[in-house]
Amino acid sequence: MEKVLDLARANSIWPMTFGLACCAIEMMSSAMSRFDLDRFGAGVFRASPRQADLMIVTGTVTKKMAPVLTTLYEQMPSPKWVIAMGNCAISGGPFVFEGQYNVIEGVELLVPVDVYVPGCPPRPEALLEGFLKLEEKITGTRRFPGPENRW
Amino acid sequence: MEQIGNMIGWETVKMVVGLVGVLAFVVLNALILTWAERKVAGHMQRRIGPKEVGPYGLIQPIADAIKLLGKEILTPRDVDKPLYYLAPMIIFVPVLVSFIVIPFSASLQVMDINVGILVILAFSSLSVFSILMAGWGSNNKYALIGAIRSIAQNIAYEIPLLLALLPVIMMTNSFSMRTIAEAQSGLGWFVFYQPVAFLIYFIASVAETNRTPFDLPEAESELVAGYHTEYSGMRFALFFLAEYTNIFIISAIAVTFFLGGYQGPFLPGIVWFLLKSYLLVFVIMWLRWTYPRVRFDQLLNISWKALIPLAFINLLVTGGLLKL
Amino acid sequence: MNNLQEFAPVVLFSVVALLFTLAPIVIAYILAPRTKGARTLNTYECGIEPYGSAWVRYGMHYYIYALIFIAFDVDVLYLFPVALNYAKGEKPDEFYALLCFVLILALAIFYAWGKGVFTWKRKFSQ
Amino acid sequence: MVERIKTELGAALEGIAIADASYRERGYHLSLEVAPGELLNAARFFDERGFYLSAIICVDYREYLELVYIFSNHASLCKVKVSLKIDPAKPVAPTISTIFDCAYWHEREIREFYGVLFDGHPNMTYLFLHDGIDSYPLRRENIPVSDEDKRALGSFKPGEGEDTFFVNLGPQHPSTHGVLRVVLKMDGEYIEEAEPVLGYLHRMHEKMAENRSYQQFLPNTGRMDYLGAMSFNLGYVTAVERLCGIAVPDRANYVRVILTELNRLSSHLLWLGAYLADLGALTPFLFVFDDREQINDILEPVTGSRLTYCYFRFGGLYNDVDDAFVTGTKAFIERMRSRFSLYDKLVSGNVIFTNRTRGIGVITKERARKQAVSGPVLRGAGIPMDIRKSEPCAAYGEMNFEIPVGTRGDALDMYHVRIREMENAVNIIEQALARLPEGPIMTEKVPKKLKPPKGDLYHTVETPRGELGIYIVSDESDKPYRMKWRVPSFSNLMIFPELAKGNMLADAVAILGSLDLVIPEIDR
Repeated sequence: MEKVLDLARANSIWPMTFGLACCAIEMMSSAMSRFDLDRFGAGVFRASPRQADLMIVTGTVTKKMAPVLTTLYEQMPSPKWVIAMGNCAISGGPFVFEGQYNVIEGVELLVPVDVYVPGCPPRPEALLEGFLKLEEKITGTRRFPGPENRW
Repeated sequence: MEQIGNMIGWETVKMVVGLVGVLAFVVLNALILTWAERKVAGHMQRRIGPKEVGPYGLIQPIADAIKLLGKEILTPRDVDKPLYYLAPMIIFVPVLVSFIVIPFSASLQVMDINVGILVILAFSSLSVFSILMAGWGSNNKYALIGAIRSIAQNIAYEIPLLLALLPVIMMTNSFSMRTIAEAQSGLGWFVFYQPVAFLIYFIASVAETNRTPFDLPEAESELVAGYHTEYSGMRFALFFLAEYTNIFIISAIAVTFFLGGYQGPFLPGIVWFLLKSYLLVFVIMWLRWTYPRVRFDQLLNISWKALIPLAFINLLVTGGLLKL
Repeated sequence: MNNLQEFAPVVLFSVVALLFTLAPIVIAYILAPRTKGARTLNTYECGIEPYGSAWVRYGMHYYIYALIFIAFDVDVLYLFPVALNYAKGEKPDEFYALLCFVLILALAIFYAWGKGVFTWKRKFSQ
Repeated sequence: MVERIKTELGAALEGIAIADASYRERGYHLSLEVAPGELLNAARFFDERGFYLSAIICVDYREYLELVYIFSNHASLCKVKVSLKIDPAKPVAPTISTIFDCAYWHEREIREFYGVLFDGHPNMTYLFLHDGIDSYPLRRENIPVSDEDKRALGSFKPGEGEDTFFVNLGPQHPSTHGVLRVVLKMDGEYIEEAEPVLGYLHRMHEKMAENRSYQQFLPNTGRMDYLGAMSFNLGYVTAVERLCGIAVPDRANYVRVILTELNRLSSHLLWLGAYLADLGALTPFLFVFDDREQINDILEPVTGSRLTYCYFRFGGLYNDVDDAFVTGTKAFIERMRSRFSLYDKLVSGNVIFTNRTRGIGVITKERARKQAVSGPVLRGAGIPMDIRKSEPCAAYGEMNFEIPVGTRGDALDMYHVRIREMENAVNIIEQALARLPEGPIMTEKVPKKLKPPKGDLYHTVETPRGELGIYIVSDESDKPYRMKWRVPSFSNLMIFPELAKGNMLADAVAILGSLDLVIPEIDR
């Protein structure tokens, strides 16, 4: 039963419409004509966290944004996942320097992160790979086995 | 005595079979339509849409459904619990009841109630009620605005909807869906006699189902998700299910009233009926992916300034032509 | 008797509809995992704590529409029995009756129109 | 013009020395220093002569704080720097928000970053920073925020009232395009008041500038306005070149124009799609992304990135364009021309669209000046002002294009202005391609460590959203002493509250869209 559920979950990941910064544009790109997230059933962007499965943290999280982000995460119904997209979400990226006063150095300090997608900003292909990794994490099997498994 | 008992028995069997059939159809229809909507949207937007989950992405809606089944249902703290719980249940009643009188073919109908269309119209008001309950019960501001918009919208479009159906009733002298369908044998479809009424009905019914360009109650760019903002998991899915079934129902009514119902050459009645209905459903999807949303005052005024006067004129012309 | 029997499916379908909606919710309660955060059950408002409840006086600028609607809806319902028996009479009397009725109804719209009910003024305070 | 202003100014403000400045090196024509008591007189003087307040900049020189007011003119090129010295121990200055409305926002910003109290300012609450901040971030010394200030500043709180209906639009909201938050006070569908709350993406660019060398700051420019990265890149590079007196070879200048215009095109395209998505039509969004991908296909091999370009270097370019770029761009121009007619059919003629936007969010010329809006919003309001024409950098001076203006100043006009600008961009690219000279792309003598001569510079360029002003103070070290970014979206947003007032919620979304905001740029 759990297996069937997981399979369904992996094939129907609805992300939340939640753009923070530059990476949000690439997130949109990946849902658009050329990359088309909807192929994997993940193209249903829901604006309300109540109906979303996945939060893609697309950009720098500031200290002012942090409580908002955790609230949104908590308001999502479980099971829920988080993708940290871009260097800013992973570690604060280029905005970490001595004397910085406004950036959270990595979103994992706020919410549990399932998949990290590095890049500044990551290409849409990278985000797609992130989705496949998330599916692999949920079901235990990879959708398109990589070249190393194919040969 | 025995005869009556037999009759009730037979009727009951028919009813139960119909019920099971309708339930199966409702679920199947919603699955097909969600898949179709994503596919249609995809192809209109130069992409493919669901593809990887099953052949042509056909298993996609099933995956979505199972996922929603396994999703936590949250009840926010500040909601009005009775209203909040009841809303997604009540929205389902008109959906199911409407199917009783829809004639899928000459013989395939749960029961031909002689006031068939009135049953549908009467029950369809319940869905407004449910949306108001959802919006008010959620204690969420977006939901409230969405719900109130929805009421004003339904109010505005119910009258042209009724007025557009009246000429057909005048021509057939019947409320029975099957009689109306039968009256259009050959190519005597009412759409040829009543093109204006058909257009008014179609516009009004698109508005009644809250579809673009009249999707103000759930306008994403203004109200996040409108009246179902606070609903999660299966409760949200019920709203979704009702919405897609409603699209089919209004198309079915349009087919029965204006497009000759199940009548057509060569193919069996049910095939014609579904073919015509889904064609209309496709047109509604097409509208959604093409047009921007109207503003609230424009929405109300389209109805009050254009559709209602037009419907009145159409009614009078029909009345005059029938009598004079 | 027979008339009421006709509506048995309506009652049955209504009850089944209510029960049918219960089933998936119950299944979901059994299947779904549960989590609770401090703010999970707070009202959603773009991630911000909402200012006050949504249950306050809400300025509905379209209550006039509602008033017209009530008048209209009832009147349009009168037309349904008329329509049902319309073609049965031989004489054109019905048409004249209909004409009068509809014209009076239409008058209400034009009156409201003239009164400016259908124009939405922007409210500029400057 | 400059001479006339100088004599009139001398007559109006007696006893104040007005210095001529070299426009080529400083970016302004006149500079004068006033005492706090005379600031209002000076501001009134510029207001009467139709100037607008381009920016207010605060610089901390340790011994004193200097407030710099840049006044500029839409009609003819004349920029005046007015400076005011205040005591860092007790920083108080008079507000000029009573004369120039846009000063209201600039002064709030300075208050929270420098702690300068503006006398007579109606609202001095935090705009950008979070409540937990305990010092003034841009001060050179660590000045703790006093408890009194903390209470006074605190973040936005709406007024009390039982029956008021407040709605948060954002920070997570589909139509605010990012993390902008607007608190709306509603009366049914109508908006009574709108209050933007910023800073959800404040990434300390100005603070970083003080910690990094000129070269190290280059990548930041692309991350400020991620849609018009090339323009910001161009602005910064040309500003530093102007400060150091570096000449750029011709070919580099032409390539700069081509790439900036391609980027402008893609930025406007995204605006078009997002705007229509705001209005409820989702499909055009995907159509414009299709075009954007074509642009990315051209830019990616040359610049190496898809979004946050960092391609221009001090003295030239990162690498040269090749033949594939030229043919690709030519093919793209052909394709784009056919797309315009498609958008025209799909959008411009759509009844619902025109009815949603006509007469909505009308900006008059006077309000546009007072609020210092710029770019397409300003041109939509009917003022033909384009910095590419008035202060051309790179090879813009040799390009031939007209400036589209609106007649009504509403959202529909801004749509038409942007569409015309896209067509202009295509024309400019074509002209630049036709004249693209051969030659080097980089000047020979650019030192590894740039150390510009002492002085300041206010440099402006036209980005897709409007006037970008970069104010750099150099102290002869390899790091800028102070770098202030006057960003277009910040000024354009500030007209939103007055536009939204009295309109419906759906109109507010249409107005917000017509301003074309990019949030990281506002918050910096």
